[in-house]
Amino acid sequence: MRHLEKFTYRQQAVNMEIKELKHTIEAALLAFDEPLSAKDLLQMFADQEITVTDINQALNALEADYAERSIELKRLARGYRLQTKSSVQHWLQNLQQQKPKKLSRALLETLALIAYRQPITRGEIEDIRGVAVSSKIIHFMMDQDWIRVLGYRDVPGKPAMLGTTKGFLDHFNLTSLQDLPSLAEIKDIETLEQELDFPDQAASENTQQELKDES
Amino acid sequence: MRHLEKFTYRQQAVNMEIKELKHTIEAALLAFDEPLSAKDLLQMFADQEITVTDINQALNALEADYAERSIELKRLARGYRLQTKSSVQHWLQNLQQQKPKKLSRALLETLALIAYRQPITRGEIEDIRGVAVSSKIIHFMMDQDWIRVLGYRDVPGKPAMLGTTKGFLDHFNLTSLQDLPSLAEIKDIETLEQELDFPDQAASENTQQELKDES
Amino acid sequence: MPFAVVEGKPFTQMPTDLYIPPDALEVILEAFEGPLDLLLYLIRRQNLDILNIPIHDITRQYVEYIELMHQLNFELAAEYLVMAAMLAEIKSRMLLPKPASEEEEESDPRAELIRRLQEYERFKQAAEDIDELPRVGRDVFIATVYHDQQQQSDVDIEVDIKDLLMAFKEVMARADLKVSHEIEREVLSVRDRMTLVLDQLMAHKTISFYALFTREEGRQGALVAFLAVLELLKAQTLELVQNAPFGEIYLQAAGS
Repeated sequence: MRHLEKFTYRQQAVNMEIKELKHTIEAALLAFDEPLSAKDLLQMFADQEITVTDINQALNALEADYAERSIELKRLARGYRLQTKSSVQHWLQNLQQQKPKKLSRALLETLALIAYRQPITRGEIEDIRGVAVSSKIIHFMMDQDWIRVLGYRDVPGKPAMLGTTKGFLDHFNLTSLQDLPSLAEIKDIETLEQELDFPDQAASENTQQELKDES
Repeated sequence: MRHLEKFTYRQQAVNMEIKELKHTIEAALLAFDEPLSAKDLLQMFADQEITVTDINQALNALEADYAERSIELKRLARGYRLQTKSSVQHWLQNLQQQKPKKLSRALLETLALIAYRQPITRGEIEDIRGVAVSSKIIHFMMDQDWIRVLGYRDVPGKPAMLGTTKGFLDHFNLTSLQDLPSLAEIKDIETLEQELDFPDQAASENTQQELKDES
Repeated sequence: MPFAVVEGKPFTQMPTDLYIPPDALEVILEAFEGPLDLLLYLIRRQNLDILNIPIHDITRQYVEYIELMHQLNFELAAEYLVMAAMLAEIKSRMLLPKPASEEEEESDPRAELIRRLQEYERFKQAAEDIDELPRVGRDVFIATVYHDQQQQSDVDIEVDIKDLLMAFKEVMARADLKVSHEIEREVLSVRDRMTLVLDQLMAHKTISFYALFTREEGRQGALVAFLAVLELLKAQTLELVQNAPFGEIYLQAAGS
């Protein structure tokens, strides 16, 4: 990054070389999940004398770079996006199958609260958990068809009330919500856990493994 | 992708060229959020005659490719990850919708204690910091998957023993806990006590003088 | 190095004038992570050797600070007062004459304080070091490309009911609600019913109150349905409307 370091962002009238521009644009496309428009890219270099022509030139160069690689530059209505080529789909699928997605603790707790306390608003979940609930988690669970909006509470902000779906019951092999164990029953699992009493990390992981195997 | 298309995954005994391997590994690393281990990568090519040596060779080649670009291959606790170089952070932050939250000193000190002193209980953290640790901080760090409960100490109240996770290492760009900056030396109190000795009479008189001045 | 910035003005010294605006004090208090931090600041500010603290001066400064806080009715964490007491005790022990010919030499009364200050200081430093580490989202970003999920065969999600239960157990334990929050089957069935009622409302906008009750469910079912409606009313999620006295009662979504 010799060229990049040569100037500070305060300096005007310094043109980045197309190569630097290309690498920086590539990094931006890789860093953000959403497609970036030419306008976004221009804004990134607001303090440089970079024109749309420069951006396009850099994008074309990038596209050429990717010709023999396994990712490609896609021009979408919303902007530019890098994506995997379909030719590697087979390999990625192999990997997908052996790496089942693990749900985060935040997601599990949120889902558990929705299951047991529905209808419940996001604010209520946050109150109980003591931390903000990310929209990403809510969207993921909606995409999985585990939760849905049951209605809106008539208080300022009209927060949505969330509840579980039939898809949730199916996923967890439940006939109805009443099949969910009561808190008292859950506490039994807790006692069981305490009896095992894990002295160190390795043992702790072991126990979790056992719990999984058991089910 | 000529070479890749030449064979199907059913064919055995076909070796991918290192270049193809490199591009496929790159696509895999970019397609998944989580770091991929050498084992993951090997399994991805389970139906090919690919060895760990090949994988390493491909990874080294990738690393070399990135030398002048704005991304880098990082080896972390859980495996390999591609990330942007910090040298382009200046440009990327122009596009960052939400500025990253600054971590509070209370959180950082608590995290430091957990990282360096694990397994550690909340009470022990409070003893060293001299103030109560807020639950919010603990919950936030659990939510971020930076810390976890390693087990419970077998004393009254069964306090949870906290430790860091692999997620912590990933987030802070560390390969292992040994990469943490080293702790400052603590001066030996035993020797210190000998050196100090009791304040001699003169000093003591001094103090009494000061006391008089004060009143 | 300023230890606080108040209204744009950096403070490099503890204010010495009598009147300090209360919000300035708040800034000062917030600048410290507890009594050890404050003490460390007082020591470092004067370039004093941590191993040889002039306990008299430090105690005086510390107590002055605490009193100032107190005068302004600033709610001070108890830890600050505990430290003040500890300092006073060390000071008084140091004033006592050295025991003449005791068999065992008493250790420096400051030793424990020095040990704690040193211990705290190294983690304070470690915290700053951790803050310097390149962090995802702040200094570096994970490089990802779009990967078509549609083409993937069914994504396996590793979660079973036990994970969910443990998560619920933990979150409830954490909520620290003193009130017993046993989830009884009955309660859950009310919640189940609440969901059902909301479902019907989504589909039909208004539903007859009486339509909620069916003969097959019996008394138990009626009670559950009734409790569900009460809960929903309480949560301000639905309204009861009646078009004429003694007329039929309808349920509708709140605010509709």
